[in-house]
Amino acid sequence: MEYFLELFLSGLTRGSIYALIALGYTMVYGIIELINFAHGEIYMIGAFVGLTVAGILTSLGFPAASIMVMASMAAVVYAAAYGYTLEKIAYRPLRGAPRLSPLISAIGMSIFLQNYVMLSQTSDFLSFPSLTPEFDFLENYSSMIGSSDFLIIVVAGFVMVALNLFIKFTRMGKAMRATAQNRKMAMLVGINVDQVISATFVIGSSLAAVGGVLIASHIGQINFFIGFIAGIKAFTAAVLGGIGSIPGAMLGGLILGWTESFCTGYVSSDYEDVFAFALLVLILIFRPSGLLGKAPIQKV
Amino acid sequence: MLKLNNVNTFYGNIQALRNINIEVEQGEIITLIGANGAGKTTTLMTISGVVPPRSGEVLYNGKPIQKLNPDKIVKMGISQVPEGRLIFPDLTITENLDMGAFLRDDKDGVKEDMDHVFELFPILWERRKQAGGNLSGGEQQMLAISRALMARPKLLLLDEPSLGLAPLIIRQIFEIIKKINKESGTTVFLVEQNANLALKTAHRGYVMENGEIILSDSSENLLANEEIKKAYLGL
Amino acid sequence: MSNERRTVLEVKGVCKDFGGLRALDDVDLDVKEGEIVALIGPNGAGKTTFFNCITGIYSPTFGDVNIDPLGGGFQRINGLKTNKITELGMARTFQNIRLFPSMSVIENVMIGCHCRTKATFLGAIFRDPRTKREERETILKSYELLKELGLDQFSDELACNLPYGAQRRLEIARALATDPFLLLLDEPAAGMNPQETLELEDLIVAIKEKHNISVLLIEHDMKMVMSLSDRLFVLEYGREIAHGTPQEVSENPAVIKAYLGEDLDA
Amino acid sequence: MEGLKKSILAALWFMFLTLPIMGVFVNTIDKSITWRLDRVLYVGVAAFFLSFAWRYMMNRKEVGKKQEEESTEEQVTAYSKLMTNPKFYYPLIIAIMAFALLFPKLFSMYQVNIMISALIYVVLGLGLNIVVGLAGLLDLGYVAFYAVGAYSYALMNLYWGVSFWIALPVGALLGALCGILLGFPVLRLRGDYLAIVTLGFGEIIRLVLENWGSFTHGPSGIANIPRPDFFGLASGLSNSIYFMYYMMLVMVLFTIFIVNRLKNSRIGRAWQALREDEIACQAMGIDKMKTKLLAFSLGATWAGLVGVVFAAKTSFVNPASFTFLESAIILSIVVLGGMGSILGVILGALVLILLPEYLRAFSEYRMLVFGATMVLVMVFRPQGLIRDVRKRIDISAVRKALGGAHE
Amino acid sequence: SGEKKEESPAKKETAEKAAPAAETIILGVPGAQSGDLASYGLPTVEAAKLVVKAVNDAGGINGAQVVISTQDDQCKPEFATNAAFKLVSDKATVVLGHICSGATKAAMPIYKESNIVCMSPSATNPALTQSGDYPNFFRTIASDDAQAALASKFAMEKLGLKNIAVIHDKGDYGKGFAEFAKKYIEESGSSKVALFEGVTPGAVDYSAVVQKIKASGADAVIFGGYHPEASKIVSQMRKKKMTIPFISDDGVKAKTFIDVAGAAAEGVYATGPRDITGNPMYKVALDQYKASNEGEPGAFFFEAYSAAQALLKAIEVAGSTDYDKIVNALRTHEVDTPVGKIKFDAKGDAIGVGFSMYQVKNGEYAEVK
Ligand SMILES: Nc1ncnc2c1ncn2[C@@H]1O[C@H](COP(=O)(O)OP(=O)(O)OP(=O)(O)O)[C@@H](O)[C@H]1O
Ligand SMILES: Nc1ncnc2c1ncn2[C@@H]1O[C@H](COP(=O)(O)OP(=O)(O)OP(=O)(O)O)[C@@H](O)[C@H]1O
Ligand SMILES: [Mg+2]
Ligand SMILES: [Mg+2]
Repeated sequence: MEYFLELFLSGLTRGSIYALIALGYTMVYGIIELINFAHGEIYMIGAFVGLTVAGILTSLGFPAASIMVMASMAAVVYAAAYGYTLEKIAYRPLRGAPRLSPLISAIGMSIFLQNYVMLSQTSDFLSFPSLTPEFDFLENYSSMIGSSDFLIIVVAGFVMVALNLFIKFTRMGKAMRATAQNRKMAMLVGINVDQVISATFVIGSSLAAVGGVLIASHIGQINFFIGFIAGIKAFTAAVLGGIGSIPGAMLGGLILGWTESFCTGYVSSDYEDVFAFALLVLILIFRPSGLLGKAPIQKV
Repeated sequence: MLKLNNVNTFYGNIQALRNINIEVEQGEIITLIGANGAGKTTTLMTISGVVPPRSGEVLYNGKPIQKLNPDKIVKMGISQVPEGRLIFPDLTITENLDMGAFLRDDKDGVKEDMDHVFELFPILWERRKQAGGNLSGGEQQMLAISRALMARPKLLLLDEPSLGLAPLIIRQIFEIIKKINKESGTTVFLVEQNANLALKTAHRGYVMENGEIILSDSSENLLANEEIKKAYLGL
Repeated sequence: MSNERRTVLEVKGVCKDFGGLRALDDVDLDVKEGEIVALIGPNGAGKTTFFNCITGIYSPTFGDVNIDPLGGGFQRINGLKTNKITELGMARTFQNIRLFPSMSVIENVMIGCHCRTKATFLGAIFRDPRTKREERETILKSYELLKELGLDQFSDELACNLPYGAQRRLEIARALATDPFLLLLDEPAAGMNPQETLELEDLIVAIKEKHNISVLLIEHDMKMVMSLSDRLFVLEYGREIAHGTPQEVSENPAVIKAYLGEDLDA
Repeated sequence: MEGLKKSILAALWFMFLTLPIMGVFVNTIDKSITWRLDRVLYVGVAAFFLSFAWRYMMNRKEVGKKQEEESTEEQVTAYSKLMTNPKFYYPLIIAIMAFALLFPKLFSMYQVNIMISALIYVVLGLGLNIVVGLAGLLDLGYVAFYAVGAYSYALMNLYWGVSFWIALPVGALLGALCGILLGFPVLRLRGDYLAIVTLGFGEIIRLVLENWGSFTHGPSGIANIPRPDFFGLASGLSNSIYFMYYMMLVMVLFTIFIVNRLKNSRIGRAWQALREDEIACQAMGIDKMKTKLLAFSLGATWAGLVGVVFAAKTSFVNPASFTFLESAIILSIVVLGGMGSILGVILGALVLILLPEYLRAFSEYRMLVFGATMVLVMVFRPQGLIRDVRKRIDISAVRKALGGAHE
Repeated sequence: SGEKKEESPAKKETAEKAAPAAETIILGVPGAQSGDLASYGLPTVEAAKLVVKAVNDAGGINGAQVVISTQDDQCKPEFATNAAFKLVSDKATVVLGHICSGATKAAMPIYKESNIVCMSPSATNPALTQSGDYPNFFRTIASDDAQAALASKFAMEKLGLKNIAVIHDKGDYGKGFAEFAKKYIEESGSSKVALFEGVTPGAVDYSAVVQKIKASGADAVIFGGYHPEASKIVSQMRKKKMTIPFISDDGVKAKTFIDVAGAAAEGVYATGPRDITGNPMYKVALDQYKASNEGEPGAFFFEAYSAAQALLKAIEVAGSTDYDKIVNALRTHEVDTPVGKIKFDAKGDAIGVGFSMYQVKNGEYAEVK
């Protein structure tokens, strides 16, 4: 039972991470139907900015907790700026182009950004300081859950709820939903579509950056390639939950995390990814629009 | 109130509008009729800023608006019921209507208008929780009209509002058009295939052919015009 | 007047539920050989849903859909796939035009011929004489159909560049290419002006005669319906409230109340 | 003036963006911080000038779009004339063929070798083009079928000593079989859901190859796979390379021939229609599943086929060759070249495969330039390098032919 | 046509490099220089540059200047063959590479045909030297089985462990090492393998596998793979208060590992080339590196440095670029390198390069005597 619980918690951590990154995929996909392959790279850049800022602040002697906050904030700002620029350079000129062209542009951007960071920083792994404070109340459970796991789960949960409320109840959220469904009509009810798309990229990227800093601090290292694998997994999670759906991204992330962790625990980690993808295939066969996704309405 | 000066609009190299001059006075109902592909929809899209003109001016209350983004134009009080209805398919009827009032801040007013719209089209009330995409063609058309009304426009552009509607409803819609024109002073720019009814509703009419305005006159005169009768009224 | 004619489509007690909404409720309808039957009713009455149910896009919750294309007895087609039903000889057009927008006009019609031709991919690769001949015949047949509907001057144009009215006619041509015994038209005159509607009326009659088919028609243009159809069925809220000749139906008080309104000159 | 302001803003913006990545290097272990602000300054200067170029190109693209549309008619006719009039295209084809035939004589073995790679990718691109370009099914795991082909030769050779020439059809067949097996359950999915499932499938195949060590030799791969022999003609490294070059040339021609015929056939039309509107397609009597499955498995067949060639060419296979990035590159070939266009796909393959090779001069900047090129090509030529031109149907010719046949 | 235009720049490049081949010696350096494995290939490039610079500054080899031709292969077999053909076409004299065993295996036949000697600083797959298929292959690093033998023996005999979890990263290198370790443990009869599992490199979290190790009741972990995974696993083990020994391979015996794993690295064992820090050449290499770079040298830097030295020295000794003479020189003549005084045996493994066991103590690897 304890073993089960341990695996459950480890899956929860993993799943929360996937979910955080998956949100960006899901939002962007929802609004411009683009699989933004460069999203993983934004997450990676967020982590790098976090590292840089944390490094500078550490050398200036700031306390750990405040470093965590400030590094995250800087990461968020920069990831948002990168996301915004990315959209403007690589996707906006492709509005109205054939559906797959932005996808290729995204793949190109992903390759570019990876190499940009590799060349600017280093190809090697860099140590990322552990910025999470030790929570005393977790002392007794340390074999099951660490402070950073706890922080990841809490932040992911909080972000998810906040985002859901944002989409449901704010004007921008409303505009996003409208733009996602019919861009032309969104214009005709007075929505500035360009602004909405930019905002989507900015928000999605910021969330990825939060994920980036949390994870980097959790596992203690980063390099230029971390975005790729996390990105693919997160994307899988987004699809699993029903791409375009925000609770779906959360659910998909968690299910993916648990699948991997239980597969590792009870079968073998050799095949954890095989299980994860097989699960994806299975779920999509029975629910072709993902767990919480809705089939697009096509009135004949 | 609205004035199109020598407007030329293109789709790529296809010229859809040629030197269009149209004038709409405050409080008027005018109609634009013409065969399929004449350029009526393009005219409305040009006014709304979705397909900006390559040359010429669109003046709204004397201000040029041809370079503004659609959202700015909507903000100035110009709403459109577009061709093809363009319902937000995953949103419910209520949410679709709410989107119509996107730029409005007065919650109570919106609520009031929504009740009013439901009164006009009771079937929408019955289906209010249904996704817009699942509605029948006619229901969608009613929804599109209602959504435009939710913005409380000063100028209402209607693109073939009677399309796909049952005879009873068509008459009702034209009554509504007259009513909002009279009661709230909304100016109406009506594009319609059902020329007969359109001319009976409107004060003045323009006739369009191949992207050009070939005739403009008062409705009575147009209705009496033999050419028009033959070409558009099917008599 | 047509009692001896054979029934080609017979629908009995069809119901269709969408969640809690019963869009069709126990609808009976039949079409006889060579007839033009119209289906009318207020918006949201379930007319399009009815089409979808008999063409396999939805499967009816209850009820039977039977067809008898050749006079050899009825065959039940509930739940068959759409393409199977088309192969059996029912072809339709769509209320919201669904052409293949970036294919040329003639290619659109050639797609209609698909289910009446046989070339496999091996044939396509080796281009044996039979495949070649079939391909040529397909082209010719499609071209003839275009001519019939007055679209031949557009044959190389992309379908999306056609004026609205022409697109509607193209849908009819494409449907005819499947060699149907029954043609289902969903609001063919929508978006046409009265003059164009008149021309369409003549066209439908001509097609019916030439191809020796029956037509089932949904339309809100009463003038057209009245002058074109042999019989009418009227739906309201998914239920059939009347059927009969145009004359009978137009005098039916229930129909006037639900659908037509007092005067008829709309 | 306006432009100047914009460029200055762009320069500042990019300096801001690159500051923490290029401008600082922190080492959290020995707590050292290295500032490299000069690099940020260079970025600013570069951004300043490039933003002028960018705007200029953007304007040209806008204007170009208008002009292109204005001249499409002529261009298309000129192009289609070129492609349909034997007087024009025969000499062109002969010239290209002559060049292709003489290629090994003109260039070094390295050039021939990478040209073989390029030709392999031409075939892969054309194969994927059936799936993506013609049938509109987004397949992100195409490399799986390629792996199936490569491993089928490697393993059959390893365990049973099966020769290349037997493995070639078997690999193709196994590819097709996998295509059908995967296609059955997943082709019901729409659009991008299909994409992710195929991506998953690609990963599954790779992971199985990696983990099933006892059978596939796992990550260490299978070495010493023999190159094809052809009656002793292709012995020795250089001969076998030349032989493979010509073999690939034949295979490319064969593929072009088949894809071209499929494209302009009843099946090809059905694929295109399916791509545009599935519901209408079914209402026209087209069996959606069967038609899609055909496209999917045909694409897989080609991947299986060249997979065998690949194994023979590298003489070594391991799972590292079959990652998602590979699928992405093949897809890029199709889209960047111009979806559906055969010529475009060929050009796309040559560009994307030869480019990184010729970019070796940039050494570590190579992939950076490669990624940027992909983005720029898409931004400035969203339709791909060569736009697909559909064959016009000439009715009078058909009528004549048919009339002749009938009489 | 378009093809022709693309040919020209490359041709020019070839011509430029090929022309002075008579007087210059071309040292090919192929390996992963971009992509996810770049961090294993780039230090080799750096090492080659330093050695070549030193040699050229000292007047070259027998008067001939040495130039480097780096070729990226991303550790992928097909790029490796392309790189190999490129080097053959460019008339490379000797080759320092490739980095990954798979890529090396793919490329070797091409060098073999062209009589080019290759020396890898990092390809540890046993078959490369032991199969006899690659007579022109040499390496300055010992093969996986030697390492695995050392690691498993150490665990069983020195530490007296009975129940060992063997974990690997599913990669060519790591899995090879782990499989040998498993084999030796099982053959010993006294100890047993508690768990044999691969982890996915680059995964965001390894706590599940750590839990599994814990649940298996293992009294030690032998890990085959590289430092990023090792540091993640070991950190999570320590976070979960698992203090059992962690024994790993040369991929982990890097300064970066200690930097990244921090406190968790304390006490970790790793096999590595026999302690070389005392070698005079080691200091020289390190100083050269520090003079032009930030931080510490990366993976396989010293092996690469040694290989470059050995190759160039062999040419010098041979007095020619003839294949047989170079091979002969490599086998007979000892060279002083950072990894020690080495020459090569008939199979291509370096004699004098062996492994010792190291343990992290106070943030440094110290040899376990
Ligand atoms: N997006 C487009 N791209 C290219 N051409 C277009 C586009 N939209 C419309 N056109 C062309 O512009 C002309 C005018 O079209 P428009 O839709 O304005 O006509 P309309 O008068 O509204 O016709 P209808 O009665 O069919 O609605 C037509 O010839 C049409 O083919
Ligand atoms: N897929 C669906 N899910 C839920 N409700 C649906 C669906 N399709 C249709 N409906 C509902 O069923 C009713 C009948 O729709 P249908 O499209 O058949 O109407 P119709 O008679 O064709 O009307 P119109 O003349 O306006 O086209 C409508 O109220 C519609 O909202
Ligand atoms: Mg219109
Ligand atoms: Mg309908």
